[in-house]
Amino acid sequence: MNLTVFYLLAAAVLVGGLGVVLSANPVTSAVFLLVSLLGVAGLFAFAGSGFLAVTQVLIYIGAVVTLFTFVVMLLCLRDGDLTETQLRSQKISSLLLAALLLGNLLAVAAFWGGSNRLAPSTSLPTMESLAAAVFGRFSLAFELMSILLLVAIVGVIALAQREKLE
Amino acid sequence: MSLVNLHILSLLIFFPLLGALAVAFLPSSRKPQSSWTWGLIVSGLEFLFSLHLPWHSGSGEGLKFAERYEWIPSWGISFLVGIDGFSLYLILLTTFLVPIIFLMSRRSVSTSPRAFVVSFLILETGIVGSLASLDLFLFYLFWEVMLIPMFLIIGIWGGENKVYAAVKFLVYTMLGSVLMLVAILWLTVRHGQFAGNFTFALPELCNTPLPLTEQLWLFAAFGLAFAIKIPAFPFHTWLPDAHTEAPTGGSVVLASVLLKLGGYGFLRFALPLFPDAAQVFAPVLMLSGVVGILYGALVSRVQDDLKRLIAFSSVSHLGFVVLGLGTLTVSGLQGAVFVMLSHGLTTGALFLLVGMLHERRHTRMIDQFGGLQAVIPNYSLVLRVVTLASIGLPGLSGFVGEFLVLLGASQCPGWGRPAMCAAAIGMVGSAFYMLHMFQAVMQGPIRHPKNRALKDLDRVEMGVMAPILVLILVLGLFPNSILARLEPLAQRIVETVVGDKEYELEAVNAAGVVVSRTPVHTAEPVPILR
Amino acid sequence: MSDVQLAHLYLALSAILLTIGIIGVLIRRNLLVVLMSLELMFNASNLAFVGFGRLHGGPDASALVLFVIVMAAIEAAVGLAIVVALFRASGLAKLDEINLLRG
Amino acid sequence: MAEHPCSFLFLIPLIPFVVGFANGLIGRYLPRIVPGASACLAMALSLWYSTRAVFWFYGAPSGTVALRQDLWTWMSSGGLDVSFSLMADQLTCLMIVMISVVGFLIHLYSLGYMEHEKDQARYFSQLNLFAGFMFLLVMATNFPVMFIGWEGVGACSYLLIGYYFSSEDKAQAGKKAFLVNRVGDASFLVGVLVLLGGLSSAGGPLTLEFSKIKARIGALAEQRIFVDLITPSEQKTPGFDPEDGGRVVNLSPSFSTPERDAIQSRSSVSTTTSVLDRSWPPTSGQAVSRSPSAGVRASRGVRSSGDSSPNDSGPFSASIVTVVALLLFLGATGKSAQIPLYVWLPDAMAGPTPVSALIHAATMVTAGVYMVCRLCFLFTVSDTAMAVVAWTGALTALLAGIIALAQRDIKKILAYSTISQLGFMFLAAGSGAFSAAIFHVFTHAFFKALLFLGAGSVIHALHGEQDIFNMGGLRKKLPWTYRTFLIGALALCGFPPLAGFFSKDQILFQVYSSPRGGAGLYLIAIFTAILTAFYMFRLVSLVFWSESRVDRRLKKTIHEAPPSMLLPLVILAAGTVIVGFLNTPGLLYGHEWLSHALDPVLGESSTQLKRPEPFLEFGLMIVSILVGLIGILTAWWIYTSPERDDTLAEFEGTLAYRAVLAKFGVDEAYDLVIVRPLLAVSRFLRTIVDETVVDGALVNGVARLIDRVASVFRELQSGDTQRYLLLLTLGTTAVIVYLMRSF
Amino acid sequence: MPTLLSIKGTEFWALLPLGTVLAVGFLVLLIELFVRSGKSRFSILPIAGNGMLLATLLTWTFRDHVFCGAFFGSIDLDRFGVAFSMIFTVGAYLTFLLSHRFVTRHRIAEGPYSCLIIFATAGMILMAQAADLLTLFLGLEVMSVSLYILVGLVKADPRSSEASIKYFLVGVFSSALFLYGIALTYGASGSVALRSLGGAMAGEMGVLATLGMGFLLAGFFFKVAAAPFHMWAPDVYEGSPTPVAAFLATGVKAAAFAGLTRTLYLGFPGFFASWTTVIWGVAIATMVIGNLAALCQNNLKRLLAYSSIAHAGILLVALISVDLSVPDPAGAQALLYYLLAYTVATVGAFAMLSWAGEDETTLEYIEDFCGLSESHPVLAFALAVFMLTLAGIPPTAGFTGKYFIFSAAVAKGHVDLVVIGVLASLVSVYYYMKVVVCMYMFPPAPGQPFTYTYSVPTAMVLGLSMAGVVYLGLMPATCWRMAGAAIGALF
Repeated sequence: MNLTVFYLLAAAVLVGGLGVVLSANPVTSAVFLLVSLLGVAGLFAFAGSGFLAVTQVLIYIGAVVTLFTFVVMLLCLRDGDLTETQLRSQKISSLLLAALLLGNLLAVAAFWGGSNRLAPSTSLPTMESLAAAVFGRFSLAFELMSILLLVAIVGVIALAQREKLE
Repeated sequence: MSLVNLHILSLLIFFPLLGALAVAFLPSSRKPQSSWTWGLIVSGLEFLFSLHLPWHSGSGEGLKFAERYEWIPSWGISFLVGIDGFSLYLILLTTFLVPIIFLMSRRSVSTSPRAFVVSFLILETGIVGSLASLDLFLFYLFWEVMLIPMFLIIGIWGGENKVYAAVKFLVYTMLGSVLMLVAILWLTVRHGQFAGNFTFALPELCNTPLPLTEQLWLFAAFGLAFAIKIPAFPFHTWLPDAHTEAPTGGSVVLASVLLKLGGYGFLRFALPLFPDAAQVFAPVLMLSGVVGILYGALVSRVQDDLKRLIAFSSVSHLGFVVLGLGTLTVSGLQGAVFVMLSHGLTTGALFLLVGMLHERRHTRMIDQFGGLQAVIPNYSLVLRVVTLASIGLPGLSGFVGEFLVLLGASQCPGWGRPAMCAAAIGMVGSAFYMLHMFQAVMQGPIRHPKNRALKDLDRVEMGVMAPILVLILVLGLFPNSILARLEPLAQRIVETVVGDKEYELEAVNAAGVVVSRTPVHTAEPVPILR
Repeated sequence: MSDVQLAHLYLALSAILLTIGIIGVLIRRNLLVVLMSLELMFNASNLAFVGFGRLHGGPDASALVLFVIVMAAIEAAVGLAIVVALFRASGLAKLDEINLLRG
Repeated sequence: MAEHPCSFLFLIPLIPFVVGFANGLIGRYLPRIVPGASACLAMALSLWYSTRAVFWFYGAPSGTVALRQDLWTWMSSGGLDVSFSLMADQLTCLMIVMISVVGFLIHLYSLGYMEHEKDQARYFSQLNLFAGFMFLLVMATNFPVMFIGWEGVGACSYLLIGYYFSSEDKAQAGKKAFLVNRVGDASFLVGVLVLLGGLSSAGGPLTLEFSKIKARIGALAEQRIFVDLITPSEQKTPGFDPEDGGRVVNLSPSFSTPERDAIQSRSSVSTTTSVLDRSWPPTSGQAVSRSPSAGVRASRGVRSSGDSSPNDSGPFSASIVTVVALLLFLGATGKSAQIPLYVWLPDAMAGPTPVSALIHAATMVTAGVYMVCRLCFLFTVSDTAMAVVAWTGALTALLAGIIALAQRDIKKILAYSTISQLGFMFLAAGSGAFSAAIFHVFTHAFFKALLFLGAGSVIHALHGEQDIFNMGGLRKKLPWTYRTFLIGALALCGFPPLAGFFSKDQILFQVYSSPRGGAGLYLIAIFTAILTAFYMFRLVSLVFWSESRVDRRLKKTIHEAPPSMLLPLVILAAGTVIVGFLNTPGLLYGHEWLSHALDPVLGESSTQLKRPEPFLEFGLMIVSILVGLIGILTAWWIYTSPERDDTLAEFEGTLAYRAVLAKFGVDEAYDLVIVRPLLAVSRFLRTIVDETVVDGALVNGVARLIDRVASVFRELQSGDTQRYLLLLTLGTTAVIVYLMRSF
Repeated sequence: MPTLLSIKGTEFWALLPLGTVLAVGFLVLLIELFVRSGKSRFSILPIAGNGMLLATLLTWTFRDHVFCGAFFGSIDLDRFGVAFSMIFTVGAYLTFLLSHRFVTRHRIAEGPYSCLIIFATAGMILMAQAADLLTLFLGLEVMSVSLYILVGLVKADPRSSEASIKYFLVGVFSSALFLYGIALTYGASGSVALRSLGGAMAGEMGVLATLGMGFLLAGFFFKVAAAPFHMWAPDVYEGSPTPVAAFLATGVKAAAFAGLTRTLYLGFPGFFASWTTVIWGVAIATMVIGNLAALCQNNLKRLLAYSSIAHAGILLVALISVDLSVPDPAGAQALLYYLLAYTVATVGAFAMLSWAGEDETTLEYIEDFCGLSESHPVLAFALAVFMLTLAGIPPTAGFTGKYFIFSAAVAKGHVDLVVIGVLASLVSVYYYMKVVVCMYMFPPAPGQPFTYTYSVPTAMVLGLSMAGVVYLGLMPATCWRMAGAAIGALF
C-alpha cells in the first residue's frame, strides 16, 4: 500500500516535471509545475514531515507559482511568444548528456550502501525538534536567511525602480 | 677602498636604475636635450665606476667583489652577486658602449628622448645585474628585466616593421626563459631534497647529484634559453628582424651585449651545473655552431639590407662561440669568450657605422650605395678596419678568438677535427660576405647622385669610433692579459665537465662573505618531491 | 518500507527530477520555463534531503529543506524581477534573442 | 746552438707599420710630397736595420743559429704559449735584405710613377703596411706570428689591387685575390692546428715554434692520423688502445700516458705508412729506390714505409706530417699562385704597376716558397708532400708558360711568367733543392721587379696603354727603359751571365740529378724554359724592336721616364747582373757561397746529390743556354718583321691559340663550378630555408597555429546562454563520470 | 538540546568581520531610506567605502580573537577567515573608490548599489568563514544574488541587463547543482559540518560522498570561472559596470577559492587523490583555454575577463600543490599570495578602465588606448605596469606570485602543470603586450581622443595598486609569512 502511494506521488512529480519541460505554452508549464510541486509536497508528507509539506504548499503554490503565472501574463501578451521555440541545435547533445548523468546518478542511487544503518528511534522529526534545530543548531543560518531576503528586496526594488532622476 | 670593493657591484647594478628614475622625474619643462645630457652623465659615471673592477680585481681566478644579502630567506633567495673573468669584460663592454650609444643616438633619435634614455639605463641595469648575479632567482629576475626595455626600444624607435620585430623578440626570448625558470625551480627543489636546504645560490647548487636523464632535461631547458639568446642556428630567426628594425643604439647593444649573455649563461650556469649532460650535448652544440658559421656566412652574402647582412654575420660569428663552448676544451672556452668580446666591438662598430650611413642617406639598401669611398674617405677607412677585424685578420681582435676556438676544436676528440675544418672554411665565408659588402657599398662607380653629397665623419663620430678602433687593435695584439684571467676558469669548467671533478665556486668565501653550507632553517618545512 | 529503502527511492526520484530540470534548462527557450525548470532542480535536492533525513533521523534534514524552500522562493523572485527588467529594457523574453555579448 | 738576443729586430717591421699608419690616418692632410717621402724614408730605415741585422748576425758568437727578440706573449691557452717574437737567421737575413732593397727601390719608383695620383697617402701607407707585414712574415719564429704577416700581406695586396676602387672590375680583382688567398690561409691554419694535434699526441709540451717543432720532428713523424668518425668513442677514451698499435692520434693535450710512451719507444721502428705514400705514382718510389741513403737523417721512420703495420685500422689513415705538409702547401699555392689557386694573380695586375712589381713579383708571392723552405725539415719527412710540391710546381710552370704565349697585355704576360717562375721555385723545393729555390727567389725578385718597373715606365710613357700589339719601336723612344728591360728579359730567359742564368740552371741541374726529381720533371722544366724565352722575346720584339703600332696621337707625347723612375731601373739592372755571382756553381770556379750560407737552415734537409759529375752538369748548362737561345731567336724571327703578320693572323684563328688566349677557361670554370653554385645555394638558403622554412613554417607557423585554435575558442563563445549551460553540464558530467569510474 | 541560550558571548567574536560589514550595510540602507530621500543628494559612496575600511581595520586589530566552531559549529573565525575577510573588505573598499565618478556617470542608483556591494562582501566573508556547507551555501547565495542585481544596474546599457540575466541563469543553475551536492554529502555523512564530513565518509557511503563532492566541485568551478564552466565570465564582465566587474574579478574569485579551499582541505581530505586529479585536468583546460581565447580580444574588459579565467587556472594549480599529510601548505600559501597580487593588479587595470571615457561613453577597446604614452604618459605607464604584472614579468608582483606557485607545484611533482602554465603565460605575454604596444608604439587613433574623468579616489587606487605591485614583487617576505600564518589555520 505504502509503495503504491509513493509511486503515485512520484508519477505526479515526474509527469509534472515532464509537462513543464515539454508543454509549448508557458502557462501550461506553470500548471504542470504546480502539479509537480504538489507531488513533492505529498512526498514530504509521505516521508513523515508534514510541516514541510505544508510549507511547500504555502510558499510554492501560494507564492512562487502565482508569481510565475502573473509574470507570464505580464510578459507573454504577444502570441508570438506563446508559440514555443525550442533549441533544436543542442537538443540531442543535451539529452545524451542528461542521459549519461542520469545513468550515473541512478547507478549510485541504486547501489550506494547505507543498508546497515538503522534509523534512530526518534526518526520522525516533530515540530519541536524542528523548531529547536532551526533556532538552535541552525540559528545563524536562520539569521542569514533574513539577510538574503533583505538583499533580495533591495535588489528587486533597485531593478524595479524606473530611471532615477539623479 | 675596501668599502668600495664591498659594494661596487650593487653600485654598478643600481646606479643606472637610479639615474633612470632621476631622468624620468626631471621637470618636463626642460627641453628634451637635457635628458641626453643626463643620460651621458649617468652612463659615463657608470663607466668610470666599472673601471674600478679591472684595477682591483687582482689576477687570481675565482669570484671578486662578492656581496650577499638575504632577500627572501624562507625561499633561500638572496641578493648574491660577484664577478670573475667571464663577466668582468662583458660588464666593461656594456658600460663602455652605453655612453657611446647615447652620443650617437642624440642626433638620430628625435621622438621622446627621455623615454629612450630611461629604457637604456634600465636595460643597462638588467645587463649588469644578470652578468653579476650568482643567485639563480636574481639572475632570472635581471634576465627578464632586460627584455622589456629592449622590447620598447625596438618597438618605439624602430623601423617600419618594428612592432612585429619587437613582439617576436620578446615572445621568442621569453619562450626560452620561462622553460629555464621551470628548470631552475626543479633544480632548487632537487637540491633541497639532497642538501636539505632550499637555496638558489649558485655556489651551493653546483654539484647537486642529479641522475643523467634529469640533467639532460635541465640542460636542455637552460640550453634552449641561452641558445635562443646567442642565437644558435635553428633559433636565430628573431635576430635579423630585431636588428633590422631596432634603432642604431638598440642594434648595437643587442649585438654587442645581449647576445653574449647566451654564451655567458652556458659558461656560468649550464656547463657547471649539469656537467654530464653538457658532455652529452657537446656534439650538438658543435654541430649547431658549425652550421651557424657556414649558414650565417652564406645567407649573409645574399642580403640586400646592410643591417640584415650584419645580423647574419653575427649569426656566423656567434657560431664560433657555440662551437667553442661545444668543444669543452680550455682553448675552446677561452676562444668563445674572446670571440664574444671582439664581436661585441666589431659588430657594435659596424652597426654604428651603418647607423651613420642611414642618418645621411635614410636607406640601408646595399644597392643604393656604391663608390662612397671617394666621397667619405675617413668613414671608409674606419669601415675598412672594422671589416678586416670582423673578417678575423690576425693582429686585430677578431682573429684571436677564432684561432682559439679552432684550436679547441682541433683538441676535441671525436667530431672536433671535422668541425675545425668546417669552421676554418667559415673563415673564408666571413671574407666572402664582408668584402662583398664593402665593395658594394664603398667601391665601384658612384651610381646614385645623392651619394655625391654625403658628409664625411664629423668630430663626434670620429671621437666615438676612435676608442673602438684602438680597442680592436689592442685586443688583437695584447689579448693575453684577458686570456690569462680566463684560463683558470675555463680550466675549472673543463675539469668539471670532462674530468668529473667537483665544481667549487669557492670565491664567495674568498670575498669574505660567509656562506653557510648548513641548511638554512626556513619557516616552512622543506618541500619534498613525491 | 524501511528508511533505507525509502532513501533509495527518494534519491532515485530526485535524480530523475534533477535531470528533467536540467533538460528543461538546456532546451527550452522561454525564460520563464527555464526558471521553472530551475525550480524543479531545487525540488530535486529537497527530495534527496528528505530521503536522507529519514535515513539519518533527526530534524536537520527538515531544517535544511525549510531553508532551501525559502531560498528557492527568493531566487524565483529575483529571477522574475530580472526577467521583467530585461523585458522592460529590451522587450525580450526568449534566450535565443539575447546575444549582444559574445565572442 | 743558441739564439742570440737582438734588441732592434722589432724596428724592421715596426718602422714601416708606424709610418704606414700615420700616412693612412693623417697623410691626406699633409703636403702631397710628405707621404711618399716618409714612406721611402721608412723603407730606407728598414733597409738600414736589415743590413745591420745581417752584420750583427755574422758578428754574433759562433754557434749562433739565429738572432732573436722576444717581444711579448701573444696568446697562452691550454698549455700552448704563443710568444710574439722575431728572429733572423741566414734565410731570414737574405729575405729581409731582399725585401728592403727591392721595396725601397720600388717606393722610390712609385714617387715618380704615382705623382699624378690624387691620394698618394693611401697608396704609400698601404705599401708601407705591406712591407711591414712582409718583414713580419719572414722574421716570425712561430706559426701564428707568421700567420699575421701571411694574412697581412694578403690584405694589403687586396687593398692595393683595389687602389683604383672606383672601377668595378679592379675592386673585383682585389676581392678575388683576397678570397683565393683566404682559401689558402684557411688550409694553412688547419694545417697548423693538425700539426699541433700531432705534437700533442706525440707527448711533450705544445708549441708552434719552428725551432722546437724541428727538434721534435722525429717524434712527430711517427704520428698517424685516423680519420675515423664511425667510432669516435675510441678516440674519446684517451690512453693506450691496443687495437691500433698504440698510436691512436688523440688530439687532446692531456694525452701522454707512460705506458703509451713506452709503447712508442718500443715501436720506434714505426709504421707510418700512408695510403697517400703508397698511392702516389712511382716517382717518389723511384726516388726511394734510386738512392736508399737519401734523406735518411731528415726522415727517420719514414724510410721504412715499405712494411705497413698489420694492425693498421681506420678506414683512412695517413702520416700526420703528410697531411700537415699538404695543407700548408695548399696555403702556399694560394699565396704564391700555384695550381689550383693561381687564378688571382693575373687579375691582380689591376693594381698600380709598382705594386705588381713589389707584391706580385718580388716579395709576397714568394712567401709560399719561403714557407716551404722554412719548413723544409717538415716537408722532407713526407715523400708524398715533396712529390706533390715538385709536380705542382712543374705543372704550374708549364701551364703558366703556355698561357703567357698568347697574352696581349704586357703586365699579364709578366704575371704569367711570374707564376711560371714560382713554379720553378716549387719544383726546386719539391725536389729537395731548397737553396736553389731560395736563390731563384732572390734573383727573380731583382729581374722580375726590373721587368715590371720597365713595363711600368712603358705604360707610363704610353699613358696607360698595355696592349703589346699597340706598341713597338720604343727602342729609340725609351732608351734606358729598353736597355734595362732587355737585361731583365735576358736574365729571365737564363742567359749567362745574368742572375737568372745561375739560379735557373742550378734548379734544372738539381731537378735532373736529385733522387726526388727525375727526368720527367726535368723535361717539363726545360720545355718551360723554351716557352719562357719565347714569350719574353715575343714581348720584347713587339714592344721595342718591331716598328711602331702606337697610334698617332700618342706618338708625340712618348717620353722617357723621370729619373726617380729610372734610377731604380738602373740599380735593379745592375743587381740583376751582379746577384747571380752570389752562387756561382763550382763548375764555373765559383763556390756556391749562398748555398753554403743557407746550409745551416736548409742544408740538413736538402736532398743530397750524388757526387757532382762535371760533364753532366756542364751538359745541362749548355742545354739550358741553347734552349734559351732557341726561344729568343724564334720569337725574334716571328715577331720583328711585319711580313709574317698574316701567317700569325691565320695561326691565331686556330683552336689551340684561342684556347690558350682564353687561358683554357679556368676562371670561367671556377666561376661555373664554385662561385655560381655557392651564390645559388646562398639564395636558396636565404629564401627557402631561412625565410620559408625556419622562420616561415616553424616560427611563424606555430604562431599562426595558435591563432587558429584561439579563434576556434572564440567561436565557441557564441553568446547563447544555453550553450554555456550545456558546456557547464558537460563539465559536471565529466567530473561525475570520472569520479564514479572507480566504483 | 542546543538552543540560542547556550551560545557563549565569546562566540560573537566569530561574527566580527561579518557583523561590522552588515552593520555598515544597514547603516547605508537607513541613510538611503531616511536621510538621503529628501533634497539632500550627497554621495553615499564615501560612507560605504570608509565603512569597509573600518571593517578591515577592526578585523586586523582583533585578528588574534580567533574562534572556531561558533554557533554550533556553523562558522569559524580563524587566521584564514581573517585574511580573506580583509581581502574582501579591501576589495570592496577599492571598488567603492573605483565607483566614485563611474556611478554618477552611468546614472546608477547609489543606494542599492552600495548596499548590494556591502552585502555581497558579507556573503564572501561567510564563504571564507563557513564551517558547514549550509553556511557556505548561504554565503554563496547572498553574494550571488547581490551580484546578479549589481551586474544589471546600468539601465541605459542593454548589455548590462543581458549580462545580468545570463549571470543569473548560469549562477542559479550551478547553485542548484551545488545544492544537490550538499544533499548527497549530507546523505553520506548525516551532517553538513565540514569537519565532520571527513570521518563519516569512509566505507560504503564513500560513493555518495564522492558524487556529492563532484557536484560541489562543479559549483565551485563555476564560481571561479574555470573551463569549461567559464563561459559566462567574459559576457558578464563586459556587460557589468566596470567597478562591479573589478569586484567580480577579484572578490568573487577570491571568495570562491576561499570556499573551495575550506571545503576540500577541511571537508574532503580523504579524497585528496581524486579531487587532485579532477582539478589537475580542469587547471590544464582553464590555463590553455583562458589564454588562447584571450588572444583575439579587442575589448579590454573582455580581455581581462579571459585573463581572470587564465589566472584561475594557475590558482587551481596552486590549490593542488599541497600535501595534507605532511603537512606542507606551500601551494595554498602561494595561492593566497597570488590572489593578493592578482587582486592588486586587476583592480589597477579596472581602475584605468573605469577612469577612461566621459560621462556616458566608455573606452574599453584596446584601440582606444593607442598613443596613450604621448598624451598621458603616467596613465600609460601605470597600465603597462599592470599588464606586465598580469603577464608575470619580473620584478612585478605577478612574477613573484607565479614563481611561488610554480615552485610549490614543482616540489609536488606537478612539472607537467608548470610547463603548461609557463607556456600559457608566454601566450598571455602576447596579448597583454598588445595593450602596451598600442599605448607605446602606435599613434593615437584619429578622431577619438583619449578622454578620462579624473577623480581623486581612482587616482588613489592607481597609486595603491602600483605600490602594491612593486612591493609584492620586490619585498615578498612579509606578506609571504602572513599568508603562511593564514593558511596554517587549515592544516
